[in-house]
Amino acid sequence: MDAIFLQILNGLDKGSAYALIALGLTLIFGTLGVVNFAHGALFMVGAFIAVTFSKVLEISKVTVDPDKVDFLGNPAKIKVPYVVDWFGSFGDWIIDYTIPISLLFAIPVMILIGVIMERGLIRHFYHRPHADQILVTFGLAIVMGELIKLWFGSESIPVHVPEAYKSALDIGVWFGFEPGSVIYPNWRLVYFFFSVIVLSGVFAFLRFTTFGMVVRAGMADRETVGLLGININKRFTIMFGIAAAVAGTAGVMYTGVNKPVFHMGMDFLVLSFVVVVVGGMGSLRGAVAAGFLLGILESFASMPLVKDAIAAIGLPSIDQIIIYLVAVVILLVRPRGLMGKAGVMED
Amino acid sequence: MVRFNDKLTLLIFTALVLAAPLILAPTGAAYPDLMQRFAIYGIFAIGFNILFGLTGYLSFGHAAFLGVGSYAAMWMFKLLSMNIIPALILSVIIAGLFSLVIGYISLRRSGIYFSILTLAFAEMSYKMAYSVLTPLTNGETGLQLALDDPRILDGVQAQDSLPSTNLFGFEMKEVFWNPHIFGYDLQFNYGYYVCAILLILSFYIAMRIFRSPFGLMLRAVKTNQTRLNYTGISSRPYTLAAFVISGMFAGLAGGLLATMDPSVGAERMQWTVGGEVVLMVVLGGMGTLIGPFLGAIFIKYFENIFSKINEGVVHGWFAYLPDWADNLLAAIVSPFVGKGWHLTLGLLFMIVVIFLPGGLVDGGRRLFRWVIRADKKDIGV
Amino acid sequence: MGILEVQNVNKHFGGLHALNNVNLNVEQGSVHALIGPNGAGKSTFLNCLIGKLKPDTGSVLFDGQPVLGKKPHEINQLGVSRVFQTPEIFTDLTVLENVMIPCYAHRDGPFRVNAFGRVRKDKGVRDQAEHMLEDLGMKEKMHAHSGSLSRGDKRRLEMAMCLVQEPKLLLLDEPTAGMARADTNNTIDLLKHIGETRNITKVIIEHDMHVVFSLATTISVLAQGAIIAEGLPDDIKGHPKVREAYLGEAEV
Amino acid sequence: MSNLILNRRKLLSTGAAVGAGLSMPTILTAASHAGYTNAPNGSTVTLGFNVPQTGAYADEGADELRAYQLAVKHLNGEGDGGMMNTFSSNALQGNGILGKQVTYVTGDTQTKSDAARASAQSMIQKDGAVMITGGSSSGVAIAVQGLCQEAGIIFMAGLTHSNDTTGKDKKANGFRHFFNGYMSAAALAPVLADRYGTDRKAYHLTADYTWGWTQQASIAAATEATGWETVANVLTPLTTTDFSSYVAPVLNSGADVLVLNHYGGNMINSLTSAVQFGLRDKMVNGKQFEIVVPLYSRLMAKGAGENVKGIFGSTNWHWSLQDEGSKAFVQSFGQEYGFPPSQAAHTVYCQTLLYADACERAGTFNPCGVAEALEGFQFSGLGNGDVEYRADDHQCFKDVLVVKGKENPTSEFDLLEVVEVTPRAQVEYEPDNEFFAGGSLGSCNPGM
Repeated sequence: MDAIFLQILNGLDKGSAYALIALGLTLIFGTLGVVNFAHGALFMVGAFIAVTFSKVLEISKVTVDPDKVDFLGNPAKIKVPYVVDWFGSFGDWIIDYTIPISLLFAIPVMILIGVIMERGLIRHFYHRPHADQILVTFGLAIVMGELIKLWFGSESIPVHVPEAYKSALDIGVWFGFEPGSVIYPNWRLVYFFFSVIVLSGVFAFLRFTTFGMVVRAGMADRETVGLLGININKRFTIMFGIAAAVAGTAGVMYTGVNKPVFHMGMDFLVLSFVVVVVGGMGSLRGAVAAGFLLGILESFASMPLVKDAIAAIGLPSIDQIIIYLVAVVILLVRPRGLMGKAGVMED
Repeated sequence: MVRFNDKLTLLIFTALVLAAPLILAPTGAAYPDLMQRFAIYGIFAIGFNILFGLTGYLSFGHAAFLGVGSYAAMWMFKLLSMNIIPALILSVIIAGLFSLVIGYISLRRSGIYFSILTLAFAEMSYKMAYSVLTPLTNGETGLQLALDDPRILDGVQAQDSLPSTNLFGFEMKEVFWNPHIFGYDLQFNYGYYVCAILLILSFYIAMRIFRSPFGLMLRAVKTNQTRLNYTGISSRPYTLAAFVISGMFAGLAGGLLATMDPSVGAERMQWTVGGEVVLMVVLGGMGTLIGPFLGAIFIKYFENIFSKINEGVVHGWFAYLPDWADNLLAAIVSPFVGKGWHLTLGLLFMIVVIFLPGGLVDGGRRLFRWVIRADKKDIGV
Repeated sequence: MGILEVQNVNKHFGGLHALNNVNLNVEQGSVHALIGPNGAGKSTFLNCLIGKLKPDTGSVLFDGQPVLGKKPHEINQLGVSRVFQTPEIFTDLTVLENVMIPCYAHRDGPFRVNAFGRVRKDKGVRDQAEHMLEDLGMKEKMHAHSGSLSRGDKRRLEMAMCLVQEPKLLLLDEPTAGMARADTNNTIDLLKHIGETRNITKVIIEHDMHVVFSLATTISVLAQGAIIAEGLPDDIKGHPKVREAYLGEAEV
Repeated sequence: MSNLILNRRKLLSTGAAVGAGLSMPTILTAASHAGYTNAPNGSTVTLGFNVPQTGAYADEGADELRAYQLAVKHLNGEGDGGMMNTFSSNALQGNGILGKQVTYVTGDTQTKSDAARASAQSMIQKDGAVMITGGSSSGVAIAVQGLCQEAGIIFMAGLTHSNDTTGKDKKANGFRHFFNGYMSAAALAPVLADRYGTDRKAYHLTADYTWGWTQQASIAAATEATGWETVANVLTPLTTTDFSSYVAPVLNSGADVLVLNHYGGNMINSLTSAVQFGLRDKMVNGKQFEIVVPLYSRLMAKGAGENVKGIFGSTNWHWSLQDEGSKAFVQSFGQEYGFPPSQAAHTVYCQTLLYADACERAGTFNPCGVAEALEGFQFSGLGNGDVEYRADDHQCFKDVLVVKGKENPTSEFDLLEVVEVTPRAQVEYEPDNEFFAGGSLGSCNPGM
């Protein structure tokens, strides 16, 4: 039981990333009718905002310590980050909380990037075929990934989580398991709750604000809303910014789960697309549900127990293809995904 | 505008392809390996265009057929004979069957659902080939020839070096003529001409399909499937036929890759390779006859020549300038060449999609028209 | 016994009873108009006829054969062609190619890989298509890109595409919807011209009473999913139930 | 990168510019009389450096390229000579190879065997390279090695750790300086038994492809010989980025050691997950839970950050070694680029020198002559103690370093500390060892 509980936690955690990216993809698709293959890149850019911030904090005052030598035998340079030099222990605190503080920067920066992307590129593709949209955003994703690689290199870059969240929590005892049997990393729990908050926030925003109502109406019937004299385009631009911010902040928080690397956007993009398609193009709830569902299935498939069972009946291990396999089955059984609407994206 | 008729087009195409070792010499691309890649990926792209260009169905999964074709050919080399004929036949058949299965399932959906399904199949094939199918594919290392392969038909002569692929004794890699013309060392080898002849044949087949009632139906699928169905045409078998034909072209290309270089890596099945052929077709001009081949040349040239321009070479270009100018220019240029070739490719691709939806062919046409117009102005017409 | 027999067709969408026991008998050679106010179920009915929707109960016989459950292209191959509200044509192709496709469908059936034929040199099919275009007065536009045609010409082209198949039954779904009066009159003339030269049974769904009364030989009135009246045009004009349900408000 | 730009004059003088120009005529090779592929007949000789420049291993490739450029400089008699001064063989004079100035071409393997072979093929056919070297994965190494065998070119493998490279896929024209999975296991197992005891239960997470399998089998065999028990071996897909669902079951499996048979991004992510799950703070079976990463590199350690502290593994070489060769290399590399070299850089530098030296001693570039000179060649002074290129399988045998993530790094490069230098005798094996059986070298192929 504890093993299954653990894998459900893992699944929810993986699902968080899928759901957050898929949500943005669906929002963009639903509002603007654009298939954005560069959305994974936005997630990656978010992660690198955290990297940049941590690098900025590391800018150091260099003093030479004559007693020590470096690897070439020259006098060693001692580096003290300026923030620590200036603010003392408060500086240490800032460095410790790099990731959460990066969020504050990431939100406006990502909205800006999103708006620039929409105004500068995406808007010119509203009336082009979906294939063109896929192709141009695919090109953009390559360019963004390569630019990040040019600047930051191809290796993963560690960004540390706050000291207080480094350890793992014996979460099992809350649910009546033996102490020590279900231990889960603190930061992954933070990440999960973060995603729940963001997801609820977006849903609440769409449901309870006038802005959200107009956007939802626009998703259902763009022309009619346009006829009502509402400047739907402006709202959709903002929507794109919000979707970018959701992906970006997800990326920032993800740096504490896995080390950011330039190709993480592409890694997530394909899976997120599968998630969106399984959920049903244009369905926000479908995207979120499919995200968590696939995350959990993926986790179960990687359990040694399951792997052994599959091997026992003579099949190859399926944990690496489970998501695709499920996607194929669901699409064949439910043509429009779990919650998709008819006629969307079928031309 | 000058209108080429088909015979003339085919004739010019044939002439250019056969003379490629001479024509390409000044570009640095006239060595057998790259020229064969041009021809092979040309076949791949031309076939893919029959699906994507005509019906508009965007498949990200054709890498799987390329890979299957290669594996099939390799197994023929290992088990039967180093003669390329049985290998190529088997690779086309296997790829055809494989694409029939995947196409049958994927084509139950359309639009992006179709794209994602094909992508899913390609990724599954790649991942399986990389790991669990290792006995069949030799996984990470890739399938290669070995000294102890049975090779039922011609295994007897196996010595202590690996045999070469051949066409009834003509070795693919053999350079049969090596003249020096205009200071260039030209290499004519059998392998290229085998690929070239199959390329011309593929081009001819594609041309016939484009002009045929079948091709007309495929174009009709792209513009209005509803109308087509209400006109008494069942669109799915048509798209499936196009899918399988393009899959067979991919299988042929895969088989040829194995004849040129008897080794297959699982990466050949990755969806990014399938994405590459999409780039080729779009860059060249989707739905045009010659575009996909141009796109294939363009991308393979980038991958093999552009990627080798390292910083030393860049500095070599600007060496005549003063130091500061050299450094400045090199700093500007370097990120885009050599290891930055992906970046340049991505940018170019975006530019083409944004400004030249018809690809290079469209660009060429516009340029041509512009020149004609300028000409007319000059003579006051 | 008519060419099209619809018996006891019912269709529900959730709680909505969209078609309520609809019976319809279209006589060979007639022009049968189906009218009714918005939301009466006309489109649903039409979609049931051509295989896009499947009714919950009932049967539809065309030429004595059941068509329910058949796919659109199968129904078309039986001899049913359809003209859409907004013209559905192959906008990327030329006018001539547009007309050749139904010729091929008629000749080769729903699927045939004819990859080595040459469309340009296919004399039989080409002549057939050219004649059709000539008949409808579009021959001079035959090499034009069909996407660039005017709306009226698109309608004409679509009509040509349907007629070239020599259908037994032509379904017209609001063929003059959104047209100016002049275009509407042109379409009426076109349909009259077709009626004079060919003996094709037609079912017209239409809002515009001017069109209906110019063309129809029989009229059925659909309201709230049920046929409330059926008869000759003159009978329908005077029918009190119809006036109440529909005509009074709709006649322009 | 900026370093490269500043050093442009030096770069130019080392002749980097040959080859990949846009309108560069193909090298005139009228070499058929020489009897081997791409015999250099001018005043220069061209080497092909085939490294990953795009994709996940691009940084490692970049470091390899730096080392190659340095090696070319030293061969041509520029710079301080680096390890040429400490190399036991004195055949190299600093005047190029056999009097010919060394030039080079570079290519991008993309860490894909297809792309790597295409790139190598173009170096052979277009640029007239007489030797190919480089790479950052075993799949690529084996694929390119096969190509070089067929083309009649010497292949000096870069970073490749799979047993197969000099095992079942060995080739007469291919040579590996880097160590392998078996040697890692042989070096690590005694140290692990010493530090962690002999009654440990090990849980393996293994990358699901050839390299992962061979390394896992080697480690399991070696640790079981010291008394350990292998409780599970779970294969993880290559493209996994989040290893949480593989790490979580370790918690209650009864294992007290986790062995991560991963490399590169896989290793960084799996180690991160393992540390996040608090494995290292756990007590199992009355013992402290431990994690082992059999193949380490500094670049990976940097990516994994503080998670590597105290974790054991093995490497081929480390810059903190204090022998003369290593010191000379670190000095030379550090002066040039401002940071110490990685083990990949060291291995490819050695390979370049070894090749050049073999040519000098053989008096020819003919692959068969070079191979003969390399086979059974014993040398020292290249940072690995006394080394032998074994004739039977073209594997280099040398001391293996057991390292541990440093607890208190003094600089951003000071991430690993050498725990033990396992002597060569302890990691040596018979050529027909079960992990290396099958396949044969064949005979050297000069091409033509």
